[in-house]
This record gives sequence, structure tokens and C-alpha cells, in this order.
Amino acid sequence: MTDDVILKISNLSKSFGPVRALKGVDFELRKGEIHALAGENGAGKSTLMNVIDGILQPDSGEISIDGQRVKIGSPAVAQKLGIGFVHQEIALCPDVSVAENIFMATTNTSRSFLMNYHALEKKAAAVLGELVTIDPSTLVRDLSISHQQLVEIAKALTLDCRVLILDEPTAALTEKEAQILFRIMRRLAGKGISIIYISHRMVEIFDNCDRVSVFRDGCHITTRNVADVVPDDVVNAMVGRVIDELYPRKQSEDERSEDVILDVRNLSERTRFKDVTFQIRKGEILGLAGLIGAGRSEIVKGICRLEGKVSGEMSLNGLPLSLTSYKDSISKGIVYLSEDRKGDGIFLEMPISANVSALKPEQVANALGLIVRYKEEAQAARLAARLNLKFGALTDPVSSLSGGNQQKVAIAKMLWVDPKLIFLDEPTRGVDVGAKAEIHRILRTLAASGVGILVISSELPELIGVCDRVLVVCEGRISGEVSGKDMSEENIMHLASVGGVRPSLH
Amino acid sequence: ANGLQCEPGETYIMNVMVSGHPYWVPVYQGFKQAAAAFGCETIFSGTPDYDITKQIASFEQDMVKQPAGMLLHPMQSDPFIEPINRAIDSGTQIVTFAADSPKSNRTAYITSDNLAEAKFAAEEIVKQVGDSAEYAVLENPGQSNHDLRVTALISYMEENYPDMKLVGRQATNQDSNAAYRATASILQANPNLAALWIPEAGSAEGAVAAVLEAEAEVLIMHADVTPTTLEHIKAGNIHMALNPNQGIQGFMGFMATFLAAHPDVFDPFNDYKVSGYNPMQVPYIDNGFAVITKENADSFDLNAYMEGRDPS
Amino acid sequence: MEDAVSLTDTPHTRSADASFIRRMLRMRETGLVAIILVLFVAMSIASPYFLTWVNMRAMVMAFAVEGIVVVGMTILLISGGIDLSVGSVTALAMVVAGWLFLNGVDPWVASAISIAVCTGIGAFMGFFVTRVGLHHFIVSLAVMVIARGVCLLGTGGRPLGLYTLPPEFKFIGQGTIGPVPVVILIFLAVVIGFDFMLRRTTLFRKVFYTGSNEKAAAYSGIRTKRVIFFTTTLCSALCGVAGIIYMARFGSAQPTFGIGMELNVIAAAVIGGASLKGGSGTIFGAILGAVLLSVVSSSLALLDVSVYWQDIIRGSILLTAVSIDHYLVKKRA
Amino acid sequence: MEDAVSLTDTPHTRSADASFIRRMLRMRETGLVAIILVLFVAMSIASPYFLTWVNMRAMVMAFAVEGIVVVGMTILLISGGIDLSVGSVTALAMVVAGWLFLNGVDPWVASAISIAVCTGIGAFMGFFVTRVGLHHFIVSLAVMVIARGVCLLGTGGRPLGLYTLPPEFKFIGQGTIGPVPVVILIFLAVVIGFDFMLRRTTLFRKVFYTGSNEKAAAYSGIRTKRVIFFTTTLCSALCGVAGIIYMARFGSAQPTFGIGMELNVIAAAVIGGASLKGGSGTIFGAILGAVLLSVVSSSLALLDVSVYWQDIIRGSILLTAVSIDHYLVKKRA
Ligand SMILES: Nc1ncnc2c1ncn2[C@@H]1O[C@H](COP(=O)(O)OP(=O)(O)OP(=O)(O)O)[C@@H](O)[C@H]1O
Ligand SMILES: Nc1ncnc2c1ncn2[C@@H]1O[C@H](COP(=O)(O)OP(=O)(O)OP(=O)(O)O)[C@@H](O)[C@H]1O
Ligand SMILES: [Mg+2]
Ligand SMILES: [Mg+2]
Repeated sequence: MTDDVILKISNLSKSFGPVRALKGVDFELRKGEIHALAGENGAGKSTLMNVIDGILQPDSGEISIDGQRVKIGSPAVAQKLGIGFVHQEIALCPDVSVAENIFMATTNTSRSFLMNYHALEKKAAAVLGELVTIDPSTLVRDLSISHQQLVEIAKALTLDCRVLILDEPTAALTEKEAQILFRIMRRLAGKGISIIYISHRMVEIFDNCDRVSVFRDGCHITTRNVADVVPDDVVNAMVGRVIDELYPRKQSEDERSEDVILDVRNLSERTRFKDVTFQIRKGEILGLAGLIGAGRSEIVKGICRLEGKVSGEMSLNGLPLSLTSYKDSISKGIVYLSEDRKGDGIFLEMPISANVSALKPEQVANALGLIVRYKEEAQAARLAARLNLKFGALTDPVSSLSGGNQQKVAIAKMLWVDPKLIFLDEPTRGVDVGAKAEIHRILRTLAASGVGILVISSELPELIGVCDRVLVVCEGRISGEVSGKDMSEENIMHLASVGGVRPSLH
Repeated sequence: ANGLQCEPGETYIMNVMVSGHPYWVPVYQGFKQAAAAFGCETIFSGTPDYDITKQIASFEQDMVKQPAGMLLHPMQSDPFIEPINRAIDSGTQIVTFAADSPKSNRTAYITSDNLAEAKFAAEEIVKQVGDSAEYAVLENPGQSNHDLRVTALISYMEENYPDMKLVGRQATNQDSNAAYRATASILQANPNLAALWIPEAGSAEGAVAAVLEAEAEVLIMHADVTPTTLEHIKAGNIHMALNPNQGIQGFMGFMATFLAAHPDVFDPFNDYKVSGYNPMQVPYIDNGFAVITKENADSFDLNAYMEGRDPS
Repeated sequence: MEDAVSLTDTPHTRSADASFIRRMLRMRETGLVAIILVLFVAMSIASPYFLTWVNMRAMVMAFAVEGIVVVGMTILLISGGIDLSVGSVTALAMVVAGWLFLNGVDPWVASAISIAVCTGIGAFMGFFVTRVGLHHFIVSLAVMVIARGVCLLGTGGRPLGLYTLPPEFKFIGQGTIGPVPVVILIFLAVVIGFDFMLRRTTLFRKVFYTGSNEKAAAYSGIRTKRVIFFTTTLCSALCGVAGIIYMARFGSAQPTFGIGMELNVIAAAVIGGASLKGGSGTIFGAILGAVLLSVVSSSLALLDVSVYWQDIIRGSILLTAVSIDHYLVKKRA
Repeated sequence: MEDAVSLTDTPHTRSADASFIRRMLRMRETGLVAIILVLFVAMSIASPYFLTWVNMRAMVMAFAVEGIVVVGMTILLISGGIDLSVGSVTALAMVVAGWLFLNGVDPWVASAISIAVCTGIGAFMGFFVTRVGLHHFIVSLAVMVIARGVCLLGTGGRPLGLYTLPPEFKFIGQGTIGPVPVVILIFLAVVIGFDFMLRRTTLFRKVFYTGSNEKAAAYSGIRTKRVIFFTTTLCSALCGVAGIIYMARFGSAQPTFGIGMELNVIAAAVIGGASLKGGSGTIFGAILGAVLLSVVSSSLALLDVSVYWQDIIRGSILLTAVSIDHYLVKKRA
């Protein structure tokens, strides 16, 4: 590794109306390094990356590449300068095949007149092969959100770039894919490509990156060699304090209750899952682990009647439960937090307050069915404060929030209805450490107050840290359960990948 | 042939555009009556749309049926030159009505004289409001007979009554709501407006509503008639309407087509035998128009007329 | 000191006042209001007849009934749909009610039946959209053709003269209460009622959710198909209401009424800020859009602009106004 | 043995064959083709005149020129746009070329100028959409009105008679090569050319990317505004071409030509599988949509169906056909 600075940002500022997203930021990227960016939600990380990729124009400040001052007017210019970007929000063309999506930039600059689909699909298969098996001729609209994330990564890897930006690429990936990605990143870095890596997972930063820069409130705070610091230093710089407890205290032995909140028996769906049986007990947080595409989301969506034709029996608090629709499910206090926040979690162009109240606007309506706006806003403001949401005004559209803050809106939306049973699918996707700890604390409080909680997460440390018990799903079946001391990444991964072959865990 | 009589199965077609328009109804009744007298079959054809390509397609499809003759209302004159000529070459005689294709080889053209209507209307207006008053027109640019009714009246006024002042000229395109809006504005801008000439009845319905609402003293005259404007004539809200003799148009239209298809029944004093053209050549037949007033309005109730008749 | 005291005494009112003005300025519709005002001032200078009560009344009358259809279309657009059949369905409302009346049915009963028929047509379209899964565009296009056909079939293409309608029925189309035409009062009632409901009720909030992101709405427990079915039906029902008022106003039922109305109505809504992608729009804005279109047309007629120039000027003003509005909205954002 | 050998000898051909049939069956358009075939068979039984050369030619001639506009509209729809001005712009093409010709300009030069003018109009719309940021709908609505106004202004509302057009010019509209009208040949050339380009060229793939997700396309370095500008301009240019062919065919220029054409053209594209949201559609499908509409209209005329029933039947067939097609597509998926 050399110390050549390839990309240099100086004194860069960017505002959105009254919101000052970047305030005089300085930043240096060296050749062949993997440089992590850390910062709370809304600190300005994505904004800075969008400026570097030419998607946004800075209000002031300079960008130089190889010592040359440059003006990056559009992503096309950025591409010419050798900048590749995996976006925080997936941006793929749904009506187009995976192969074409991956090579969109190549097609764009290609001099050849005709498309060669055959060659494209072969090349795409090669690129994808390393990451995951997806047929390159499928349309992107038919892929699950995590597979789309992988396509998005594959797309950036094919670019002939010198600077590769990865904005929270692993938020929807499991350990397995993340490890593959890190391998690829290190190989690229070895070839002299510089990588900016944004993540809220400290482990990833400390395992894979060379340097780390910390942002807070639109300012660059510090840049350090990873070798010289410990995670607490970074967190401290990010939030201005040390977060002493990343995870709340778990249920103690004597708090354990045998009261079952949700009892699911032999739940099956035609193709997606089979004979799923489990219970959520009072006071506990139950985890659901598995590989991408194992069917975790499907099981949960099936339970609350969002998708699929499900057979099997369920009971809630001892009473038989038969739901006809998700509306029915909500009215019984069972809610689902979606993993695809942009696709089906939030209303991007609607005000924050209207988003938060979407599950039950009746709650702030008067006797005539009229929404009382100040009540709506007051209640939304309370939830926003509880989740430490960073926003301008509650009437702003959700699209003006940073990715992590959008996720908090999605969570607030769910908490709005005072649920009895919550299914959370990747609840802390893109959420910073501080807020994550807060969300975990809220979940624990809810669980203690008798709310049933089930968490799906691809981040194993989170599952292990938060849950009292973790079920593992493999190819649509529950392949095992771990709890207590047995909750280790190895055990979970084993169950998730080996599936049917049940190793002795106890 | 046995004189003025059709062979069994000999068919005549009447082809129009916007075939749902009520204007065609009495025309086709006349056409049918004449055909019945000669023992001929008839078909009412055309396109429901205001679309020249569709009308030409329907025209050509009619030709597949090999009719003896066709009474045609060509939506535009020039596009029909080639199809008409082709039809005649393949043995179908064509007569035009209400709109012409003069450069084609059609054998006859029957219509009401729009110039005469305009002149009559101008004289009537002057008779009612004097020869130095303000008047306005509504129009429907692009439709030739409506255009003619308007432009002819304006130039007749300019030539013969130079003191008549044209104060408003608005396109309302047969839309009663647009006519309401336009008339209301004209009335606003011209408090002394004395008369209004409208080349069709749809706009007249809207115009009369505006005049009544503004409680203005304006003489309204229009061409064609609908049940609603007929009622307004009876009530004295509309002064007068000029209505083409549609029945005669259809009846004479059939006669001309039939004769074109049976040129052997007469022998004009000319060179047709040596030169080889159809002796039935009538450049222009005027079917005349009726003047509808309060007094005779009852005779123009289309619903009463259609009672007991088959519309198709 | 006193100042300070009074300041602290009325913090709520003050901030409410300031925020009211700020909210006014921030409102989507402010630009349009400004543009319309500019047109008004220009026209008042250009023509002494413009700013008269009679002219204003005529101008409002010219779009009031169509305005009721605009309300329905706006709500439908917000939910993510579109309806090309509004003109035909309005005509059908006239024809059905007129035909029934001529066949001896009481005009009020005939009107009720006619509105029910239109509602049924809306439900029919709603069925094809939500159950069969077709796009609003193609379904409403087919229904536009079918409804026009029924109009022709029911009347033989001839307008139905309905001069025998009883005066108390004609009153809804031609009467006045004080100096104000009943038509305008009905129009205002519909507009204010739906504007209020759209802004405030939970029912209509669901219309916004559905149009903004149908999947997210479904994932919020909203029966989005029902919502779309409802807005589709509502739009046709309002066409029915408009048709009845037209019938009372013109004293006739015209089978060819309303050809091309759909473009006008959609244009009004879009000018007023409704998105063709769904999820946004206001009744107030859409009505302003209709006002803008109507003021321009009326002004051109009032100024006796040549027929051949009118279309050119009208189109240009439309384009300019929309561009200015867009610029203002963007600038404020 | 021989069999086996020959089988193994041509493994590629075999699998290519099988996959060809499978691909045919999987193709979006198969359902439409089937529906049209059913209509054809039914019509051939119902009317002896249907399956005649003259009738077939008349049917194709009825949509061939409009088909060129359908091509432009489909491409524009794929890129996420829409154009309501196609009818007016086609009329304008006729009027401009006709006017120039009557003023002594060579008809070929006049046609070139006229197509250039139409292209300019497209660029004008493209500017308002991509630079000012207005929606296609409203921009093209304004241009529709303006272009119609220019037509009226340039002709005084009267058609221009152009019977003096030289025969070699009229040839493109009225001539035949062998038994096939030149118009149909031009139409086929345009359709096949653009269908091929849309499926295979890198340039047109960008149109799909832009329409499917403009942001994603822009992030990949595609200048999406240029793409939209291009498709908007292309659509108007093709209207220009269509207008010239119409002029040669009719020997006149009609200022009122093409009123309502936009709905027909958009309907054809949508029936053929184009999405109003952008990102999908094919030329082949859109032309099938145009064929379907045309066959239905022609058939009703040929069968002497009462005018009063025609619209009802036409709308119902349209709705049924689209529903069946939708069902087939969904079932295959
Ligand atoms: N389009 C926009 N309009 C208004 N404000 C915006 C917009 N985009 C970003 N912001 C604001 O800019 C600030 C920085 O946002 P940014 O997306 O850069 O945060 P981030 O560091 O990437 O956070 P996260 O970890 O949540 O992704 C936030 O306060 C956000 O609300
Ligand atoms: N819309 C869809 N169409 C077809 N197949 C789907 C669809 N959504 C999901 N699948 C498939 O269903 C299976 C289960 O997916 P699911 O999303 O439930 O997995 P998961 O365990 O939640 O993992 P992740 O969400 O991390 O991908 C996968 O094989 C996936 O590809
Ligand atoms: Mg971010
Ligand atoms: Mg999942």
C-alpha cells in the first residue's frame, strides 16, 4: 500500500434548504486502501458519496482526483473518472434482465451497434457466480431484495474503476455473502483499487478496513488507522459518547415464562415453506435465522396473511387464531415490519407524520372520522423522539431523510398501533449503533411488557445479542433451535446451511 | 332491363362519416323510400368516427360487395378522388351529397345551397334588427358547409349592408358548453349585440342558454335543428332555423344514383355514345331548405317523424 | 418589558399566525393563485367588461358542472387511476335520465336511477381494474366507447328535448338563490365537501396511501383494491351528478355531449398539481386548474381574438402558466 | 440408427427449434396473435367478403400510416413518456408541406422541411420535459392545441387541394409495387426496422433502461434526459413522416386531420403490452394492437352492424380481448 492520495475532498458543503447535510468536509482516499466511513444516521455519508458520484452538486468546496481539480457534473462523468458506486438504496431497472442490469454502464458506453445478449449473459453468470447463483436472464423485478442487493454489488464489480464506493452493501446480506464480498474487496484493493466502505457494523470495519473516517452532523470528525483504535473509540467519535451497552440485558432464568403468546403448528405454504412449528413465549425475544432465500420472510408474511396460501394452525394467547387478511391481522395487534422499506415499507413522497400513522390513522381521528392533525403530529413527534429520528419537519416527505432515518420511520409506523405481536424483518437495516441500541432496548421493554416479538436478521451478532432463543430456517423448514450458551455464529451457520442433517447441539 | 326497376338483389349503399349523427336519419329515410319505389335494396354504411382513413376503409369495403351505386358523403373532397374513380371503373356509380368531391368522376352532387342559406339569413337579420346593427357568429372551422354558411353571410353583409358590424366570431365546434362560454363573453363585450348567426344546432343550444341567462335581447338564427332548439323556436327564444330538406336530399340522391347505374333508360341530346361517358351527369342539384319558425315548428319534430319507421 | 411579557403571553397565537402565512406561501397552490390573479388584473385592464358580476358568473357557470367531474377525476388520479370515459358517462347520465323521463318516470326518480347507472358503470370499471387486473387507461377507453354507443342506441343519435321537465327540476340547473345560480352553489358544495374530506378524513387518507405506494399501503393493512374500486366508482358517480345538472340546465339530453371532456378534466387536475403517478393532488388545486383554463378561454372570447389565433394563444398560455408554476414550486422546495 | 445419428448430428438445430417454439409460446404477443386469429376465422365464416385481397388491403391501408405513429408512440411510452399531440402534429405536417408546395416549393423539399418542422416540435416538447421539468402529458396537450391552431391559421380552416402534386410524389401514397401498395411497404419497413433496433441495438436498450427506472439508468451513466429528448423528438418526427404519406395518399392537406388519433394510437400500444409507466413494450405487440382495433372496426362495417350497436360491440370486444390477453400472459408467467 502506498500513500498516494487518489481522491481528495476539501472544505465541501452541501445543504438541502435549511438542512446542512455537509459542513466544510475534508476527506482523503489513498490508492489501494479500504477506507471505512462511520457516522450516525443522517451524518452525511451518503450525501458525500452522492456528491463524489455526481448525483448531487456541492454548494461549495473542491474535489480533486490525482491532484487534479475536477467537477463531477453527473454519474456519467464520475464513471469516466473511474468511480463506481453501490448505492444504499437499490437502483436497478425492474423490467430488465439481471445481465443487462449488471452491464448497463458498459452498454451505455459501448461502441457496438447491436446487443450481444448471449455474451452478456455469459459474462454476467461469471461475475455473479462468485457471489450467488442467479439466472442472469431473470428479470430483476422477480428477485428478492437481498438478491437485488447482490446484483447491485455485481454491477459495481464489473466497472473498470479506480475508486469503488460501497454504501452499506451488507445491510441485507447474511454473513456468507458478506464474507465473499470482503474477499473480493481485498482482492480489488490488492490491485490498487481504492474502496470507500460505509457500514454501521463495527465488526466489518475492524475486520476488513485499513482506515476509518468518522462523520458527525455533516462534519468530518477524524480519520484514523484501524489498527490504532478500538470500536469504542469510533462509536465515541460518532455519537459523542460511549455506548456502554450495545445490547440490553437478556431475559434471566427466573423471568422465563411458559405462557405462550403465539403458537404456530404445521404451517405450510405450497412452495415456500413446510411444517413450520414454533412458539413465541411471553417476555422473550425470538430470533429467526437462515441464509438468503431460506424462507424466513415468507413464513412471517404467511402468518400475518400478507402473502401466500397458508395451511396450518395458529393460536394467539391460547385462543385459536384465524386471520383472513393483513388488515385483520393488524386489528388483532399483529404487525410486520418489512425488509424492503422502499418497496413496501414507507410512502416516500408523503409526510413523515402521515407515514407514521398509516397503519391506523383512526387513532388520531375524532368522532366524525376526521384526522386531527395536531394530534397526529404530536404522536408522531413522540415516536420520532423515542427513536432519535433526525428530521427537519414532520410535514417533510420521507424521501428527504437519510436511509437509516427512513428505517426509523418504518419502525415508528409499526409502534404506532401498540402491537401485541411484532414480526421484524431486518429491523435495524442501515440503522446506526446508537439508534440500534435504542431500538433493541425498546424491543426488550416491549417484550417485558408482554408483547410477543420475533426478529429476523441477517446480522448474526445482532440475533445473538438480542434474542433469547433463535430458530434457524433452512430451505423452508425449521432446521433447529439454539438458545443460551449454544447461541454461537458457528452453530447457527451450521444449522442454516446443513439443514436437515441435525448435528448434536446439546 | 325492364325500365325503372332493379334486378333482384341490386343494392345501393349510402355511406357517411360520423354515422350516428341524427342528420343522416331523414336523408336515409328518403333514400330508402325512393329505393322501395324502384324495388331496390339499400344499406346504410360508413364509419361512426370522425376519421377520414376509417371512412375510406369502409368505402372500399362497401365496394367488395359490388353495389350498383352509392350515395356518398365524402368527409374530405380530395382524398376521395382516387377511391371514387376506382369504384366507378369497377362498375359502381357514385353520387355525392352534402359534401362533394368535384375533381372525381362522380356522376352527380346533391346538396342544399349554403350560399342561399347564408343570404337568406343575412336578409332576415337585417329585416329584424335593421341594417346598422351589431352581430356575431359562432363557427366550426374545418367543416366546409359550416364554414361556408359563416363566411358567405359575413361577405354578403360586407357587400350589401356595410353598416352591419361584426363584433364577435368564436369557434365553438358544435360543443354546447363552449358555445355557452363564448356567447356569454361576446354578450359581455358587446352590450349592443343585436343578432347571432350559428351554422349548426349544437352550438345554438349553448348560445341560447347564455342569452337567456344574461337576459339579453338578441336575435338568434341558426342552421339545422335539434329537438331542443325546436322548443326554443316555439318559445320564441330562437328566432328562426334554416333546415336543409334532408328527405329530398336522400330521395333525389337515390334517383341520381339509380339513373347513373341505369344510363340506358334515357338518351340525352349529346355525344355520350361516341365519347363513352355516363349520360347521367348532374354537377349540382339543390335540395332546398326549409325555414323553421314558431308557426311551423311542429312539423319538424324528428321523433314524431320517425314514429313507426325503421331507422336502419 | 411589556413587549416581552406580551410576547410570552401569546406564543401560541403568534406562531400559529406566522405559520399560517408561511403555510399559505408554502402551499402547492400559491403559484397558481398568483398566475390567475395576474391574468385577472391583465384582463381587467384589457376589457372593461371582464370584472363584471355577469361575466364572472358566466365564467364560473362555464366550468362549474365540469368542475364536479374534475373533483372525481382528481380523487381517482390521487389513487393512481385515470378515467377516459368521463365525457361519455356524463352524456349517458343525461340520456338515461332523459329517456326515463320521456317514458313517464318522475324526473327526480329518473335522475336517481341515472346516477345509480353511472355508479354501476364505475363499479364495472373498478371490477376490471381490481379483479381482472387491467389498466385504468384501457378499461376506461373501452367504457368510453361503449357508453357512447349506448347513448346513440338509446336516442337514435338524436338529442332528447326535455322542455317538459317540471320547473322545480329545472331549478337545479337554471334557478338562482338570491343572485347566485343554484349550479354554482352545488358546485361549491361538492368542491368544499370533497376538499375537506380529502384533507381530513381517514377514508380519503387511504386514497393517498394507495396512490403513493400501493404495495406499502397493502402492507399497512389497507385493502387497496377496495380503495381503487371506490375511487373509480366515485368518479363515475360524480359524472352522473354532473350529467343530471347539465340536463336540467340545457333542458335536453345530448348523446354527443362531452366528447373530448376527459383531456380538459385531466389537464385541470394536472395543472393543479395532481400527479399522473398517483399519491398527490388537491381538489383546490384542480379547481384552480379548471379556473385557469376557463379564464383563458373566456378572455380570448371577450377580447374577440381571431378564431385562428385562439388555439395558438391558449396553448401557449397553458404552457407558460404551467412552467411558471413549476418553477415557483421548485424554488420554494 | 440413422435416426439417432441425424438427431445427434443436429443437436444445436434441434434445441434451437424447441427453444424457438418455446420462445414463441412465451412471447408476450402470442395471446394477441391468437385472439386476432380467432377473429379472422370467425369473420371469414361470417362474411364471404372478409378474406378477399381487396378487403385485406383496405384493412391494412386503414391503419398502415397510423401504424408509423404507433411505432413512435410505443418507443416514447417505453421511455416513460406520452404524446397527446400526435394527431395535430400529423395534420401540421400535411399543412406545412402542402402550403410550401402550393407556394412553389418542390414537393420533396417541402416534405423534408415539413418533417424537420415536426422534428423541431418534438424537440420543443423534449425541451420542456427534460429542461423545464414538466410532465409529458401537459406539454403535449398544450402542443396539441397550438399545432392545431397553426393548422387552422395556415389554411383558414379549409383543406388544401394538392391534386397538382407530381405523380412520382403521389406514388409514395397511392402507387403499388406489384400488387402491394407502396404505403404498406413503407409501413412494413418502418415497423421491421424499429422493431429490430428496439430489440437489438444498444441505443434503444437505453430507452428501456430509462423508462424502467430513470434513476438507475442515470446512476449507470446514461444521460436519461437525452434519451427522453430523443424519444420525444422521434415520435414527432415519425408523425411528420406519417403526415407526408397521408398527403401523398389523399392529395390534400387537411387542417382537421387526426382529431382523437392519440387515444387510438396509445390504445394500440397499450393493448400490445406497452406499459404507461414505461420500461416495457414492443413494436410488434403495438402493431398487433393496431391490427386488432382495425380488424374489429372493419368487421363491424363489413357485417353491416347497425351504427348504434357498433360502438357497444367495439368497446366490448376490446375489453374482452384485453382481458383474455391479460389472463393468458398471467397464466404463462
Ligand atoms: N433530498 C434531500 N432533501 C432534504 N434533505 C436531505 C436529502 N437527502 C439527504 N438529506 C438530509 O441530509 C442529511 C444527511 O443525509 P445522508 O443521507 O447523507 O445521511 P447518511 O450519513 O448517509 O445516513 P444513513 O446512515 O442513515 O444512511 C440528513 O439530515 C438528511 O435528512
Ligand atoms: N416475488 C417473488 N417471486 C418469486 N420468488 C420469490 C419472490 N420472493 C421471494 N421469492 C423466493 O422465495 C424464497 C424465500 O425468500 P425469502 O425472501 O423469504 O427468503 P429469506 O429467508 O427472507 O431471505 P432474504 O430475505 O434474506 O432473501 C427464495 O427462494 C426467494 O427467491
Ligand atoms: Mg446513507
Ligand atoms: Mg427476507
